Amino acid sequence: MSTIDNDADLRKALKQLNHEQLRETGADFVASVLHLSSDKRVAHAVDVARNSDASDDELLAAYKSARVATVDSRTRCGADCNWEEQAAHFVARASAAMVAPEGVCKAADPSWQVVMSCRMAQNCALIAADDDSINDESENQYCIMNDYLNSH
Amino acid sequence: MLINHRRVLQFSALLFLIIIAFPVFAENATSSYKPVTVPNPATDLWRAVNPQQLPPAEAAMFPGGDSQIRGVQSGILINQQGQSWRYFRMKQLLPTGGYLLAGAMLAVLLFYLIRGKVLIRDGESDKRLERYSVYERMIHWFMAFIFLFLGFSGLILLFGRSLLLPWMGPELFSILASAAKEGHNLFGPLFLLALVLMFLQFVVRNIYQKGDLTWLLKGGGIIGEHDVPSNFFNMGEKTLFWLLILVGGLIAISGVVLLFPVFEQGRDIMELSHVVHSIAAVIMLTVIIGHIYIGTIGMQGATEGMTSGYCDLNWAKDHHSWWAQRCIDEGRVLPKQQGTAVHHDNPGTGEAEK
Amino acid sequence: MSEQFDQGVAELGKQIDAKISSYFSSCVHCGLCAEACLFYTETGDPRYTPIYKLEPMKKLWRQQHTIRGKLAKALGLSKPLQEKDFADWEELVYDSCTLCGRCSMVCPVGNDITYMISKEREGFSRAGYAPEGLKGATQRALEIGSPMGVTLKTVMATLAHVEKDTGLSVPVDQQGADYMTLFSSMEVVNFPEYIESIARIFDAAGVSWTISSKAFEATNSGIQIGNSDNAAEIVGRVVTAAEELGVKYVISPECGHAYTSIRWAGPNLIGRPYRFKVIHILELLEQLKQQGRISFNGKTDEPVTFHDPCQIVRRGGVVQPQRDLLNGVAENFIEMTDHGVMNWCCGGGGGVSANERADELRAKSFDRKRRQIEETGVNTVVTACANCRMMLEDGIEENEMETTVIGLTELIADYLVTDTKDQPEVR
Amino acid sequence: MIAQLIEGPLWYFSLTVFVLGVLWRIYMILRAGVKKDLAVPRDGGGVGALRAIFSRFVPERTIRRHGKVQLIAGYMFHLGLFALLFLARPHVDFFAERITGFGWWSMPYWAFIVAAEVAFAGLIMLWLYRMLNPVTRLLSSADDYIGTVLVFLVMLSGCLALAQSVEALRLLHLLLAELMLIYFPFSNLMHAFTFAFSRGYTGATMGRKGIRA
Repeated sequence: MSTIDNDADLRKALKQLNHEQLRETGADFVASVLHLSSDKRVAHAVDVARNSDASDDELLAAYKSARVATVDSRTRCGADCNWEEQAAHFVARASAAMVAPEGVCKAADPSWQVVMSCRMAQNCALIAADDDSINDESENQYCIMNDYLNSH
Repeated sequence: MLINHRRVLQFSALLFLIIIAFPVFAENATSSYKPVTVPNPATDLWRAVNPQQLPPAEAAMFPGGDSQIRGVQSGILINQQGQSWRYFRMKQLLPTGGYLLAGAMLAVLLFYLIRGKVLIRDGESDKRLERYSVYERMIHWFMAFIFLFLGFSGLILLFGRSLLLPWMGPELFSILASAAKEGHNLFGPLFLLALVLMFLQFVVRNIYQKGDLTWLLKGGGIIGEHDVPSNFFNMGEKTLFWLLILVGGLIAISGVVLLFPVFEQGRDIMELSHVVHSIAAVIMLTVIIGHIYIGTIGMQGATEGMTSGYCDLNWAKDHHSWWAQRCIDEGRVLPKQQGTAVHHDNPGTGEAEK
Repeated sequence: MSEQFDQGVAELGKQIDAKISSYFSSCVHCGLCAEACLFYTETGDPRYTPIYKLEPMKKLWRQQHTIRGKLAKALGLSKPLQEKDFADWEELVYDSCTLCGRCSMVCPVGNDITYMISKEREGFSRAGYAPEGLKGATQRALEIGSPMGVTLKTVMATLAHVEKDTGLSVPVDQQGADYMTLFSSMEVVNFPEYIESIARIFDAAGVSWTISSKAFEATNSGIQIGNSDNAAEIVGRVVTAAEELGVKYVISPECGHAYTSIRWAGPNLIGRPYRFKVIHILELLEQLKQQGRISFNGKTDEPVTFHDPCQIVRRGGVVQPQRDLLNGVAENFIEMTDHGVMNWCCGGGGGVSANERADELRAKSFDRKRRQIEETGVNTVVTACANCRMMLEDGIEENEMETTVIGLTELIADYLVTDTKDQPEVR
Repeated sequence: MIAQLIEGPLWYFSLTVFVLGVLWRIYMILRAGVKKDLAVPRDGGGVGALRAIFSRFVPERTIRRHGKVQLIAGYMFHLGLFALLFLARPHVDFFAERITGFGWWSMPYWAFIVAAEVAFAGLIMLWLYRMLNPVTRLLSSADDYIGTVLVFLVMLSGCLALAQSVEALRLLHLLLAELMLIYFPFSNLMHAFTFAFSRGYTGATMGRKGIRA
């Protein structure tokens, strides 16, 4: 199997996975930026997503509380933006899309939303730290995906 | 002078008619009466212009006169029945009605002195209930406005000559009477409109229910010390409603008959209508005096419902306890402060969202 | 009485033009505007009647523009405006009005009440009676260039992220491009997918576009707080940048009030017409679609409804493009009962969302939108304003509704036909 | 003496106050001026103004549903009032004699009565609504009530003088009408003229933006 090193391949690879597998990879993606969020609801969502025995109800509950965490954490219009909090917001958003039972998350492509939100979270963290380095979360995600595919 | 002048005029007109009509009547008279009797020509004349005086069979022979004016009974020159109507109005209606209305006011005053104001048993609370919507209150006050206007203008027309004329003098009173007559006629149809609007808005809540009779038997809690449970409207209010609809309806219909002489109604119907109109009006006025009393000085917290639209919770418990309980059960108790209920889609008119 | 307050009153007086004078002359206090205002319909509090929010201005108008008022003032029968008048009315003028313009549509005598309130804010803000949130936003917009404190560096970081994800280059300071694109800070902060969508759509359509490093911010807090000097300063930056780059068009982003600010208020604020045209992103997308420069691969079969941002539709005049576009990507588009120019506001426009003090009232007034959405029986709401979107999501969360909100431009980008074959096929 | 005063000097005085006052108020509006709109319009402002002047006679859906009472009562009152004011026989005669020099078609008597009934019902309901609805009660000032009461009294005295048999009532009607003319330019009865300006201004602004309002 060829290794993934660009978004096109990543998308293609994600498309091959079923919903449960997507949840597992999503959990890995979120976990890699989880340190940017201190919200327990987000961490809980990752735990639920990782638990292969989780029932649909549990998933739904985790999704809902992750969504509340998403709304709670974002910057209101016209408010001075705190980029650390904004990073946490994107982690929460990724976690919601990740843990959502099939068909619940209305984003055009929930798995891609997880990918993008994690990158945005990293981006916000870099802005917050006034760090000029390039956001390499996508490379990180290729590795995570490669690891996942290799281990399954 | 003036009176004499008018009599002269009337007499000449009569004479003129007699001369014109005489040959016709004379022929008829000769054929139907015994020749031996020499009738006083004035008798036949009197009969001819006043045929109602005759027994029916003979009246047929005097079918009434003819007139240039085409209209119902325009051929009748003298209306005998008018005399009895006049008697009723001057000798029966005026004194009886007058004493009845004065008596009602006196009774209310006495009642107030004896019973005093009916207070809210536990005093005012800090909670309130929505009792009437803006639209409902508007109909009520529309009716009140029209009723009072018609009531006062009607009373001026009825009692003015006895009570106001001596006091105001003829010049002023003639202006007032003319104005009252035009105003009474003008606002009359609006009473019918108000009646219809009121009926449509309130009829459902005024259908008699179980418990209403008990309320009546216990004197509505006004006479005794203890209030009797009732629904949104109690027996007294329901009865007032139906009196207004039925007696008020009679007033309105008879008023329309009097106001629009275009339905081929004759004098007899007009007279009857006036009798009905005046009797019903006096009854309704008497009832409304009581209504105004109990709605204002007679009872604490009664006016609020019709002004602000909200009533005190304790007032509702005292006087409409079943309704109050239902409101409590349905969570419709509100704090006493600015602002109406949330989710109220149309606070403007209080109409429910369909 | 402070000097600042006097300046505020003087400013308020200056705002009274022929329009406002005729509006006050015509008002017969019928109160029908209340029925159009969601702050009144959802609370039942008569103080939220739109025209009542103008009492201080009306008082001043009467004293300055009517015979009776002048007479009364000369005889000492009417008191001049007090600080208390402003203090008491601040909440009504800022918290309970989103400048949504619905009242202006229903007034029987045709009063543009919203226009009056926005003018009243000029006096209030000058006198210092404005909510802290808006004051801060305006301050940041003037000093940093964005009400949310988004710096050029931040934008560049976000753009780098977008470039990386899309594999497309985002042109910056491209001299002589056709279109100069603006963003709202909200899009940079909360919805970078909007920027990404723009990049992809423009690439697919072959639009010559650029972003200016000197003016990327489209929003205008000066308009919301009601300070025309600040508003002019903020608009001026965009005008200078666009004219320096020599672009033909400036694209206003989805954000509602950004559009009215730059399209309709802007030239009047700077006192001259632009040397470029302003086009709303939805208008442009519709043009591109009509010209066949973009096309869609399929439609979503999910039933959707559309929330009209007031400033785009009722105050901006962009009504049809969003409907044509949405019908292009949605099989089953269901309109809300009151839609288009008579839509109900999300509750957060006109600076209300930036005003924390108004949160409780805003949450309460969202009930109107909740009922509207529920009536359609649809679980997906599409909109075209970052602020509306946030407000909708907040309200949906608070009311525990099963509804998702999507930005229209993103939805279009999702269904965009591109030459590269690596586009995702969407559900 | 009083009669002559009402018929003569007071009539001319009140008419002068009315005409000059109304012109002054309109001048005050126009004097305040409107800045030229520099934004590139989508549509013509003139068309928008014209449309709004007429389109606002038709209420918007929200008002049709939630402002029914005021809507119906408002139309009843205004239509009735205009019929009475311009089409009642005595008024047409009065206009012909005192102002225009020519008369025009007047309503038959029955139509006059209908118009009066309709106008009274509408006015009383609007008046009651003003007092009973929390919103209008909050908004209303003494001016609103004075205007309403004056119009009511003018209409009432007019109808009481209907038979035209009592000169005193006709004079009372004229006196009240004169008082109303004097009061008019100082009050928001002015809306009878300025509504066209308001609608026009708003319609023009909206029209330029391409919004039908």
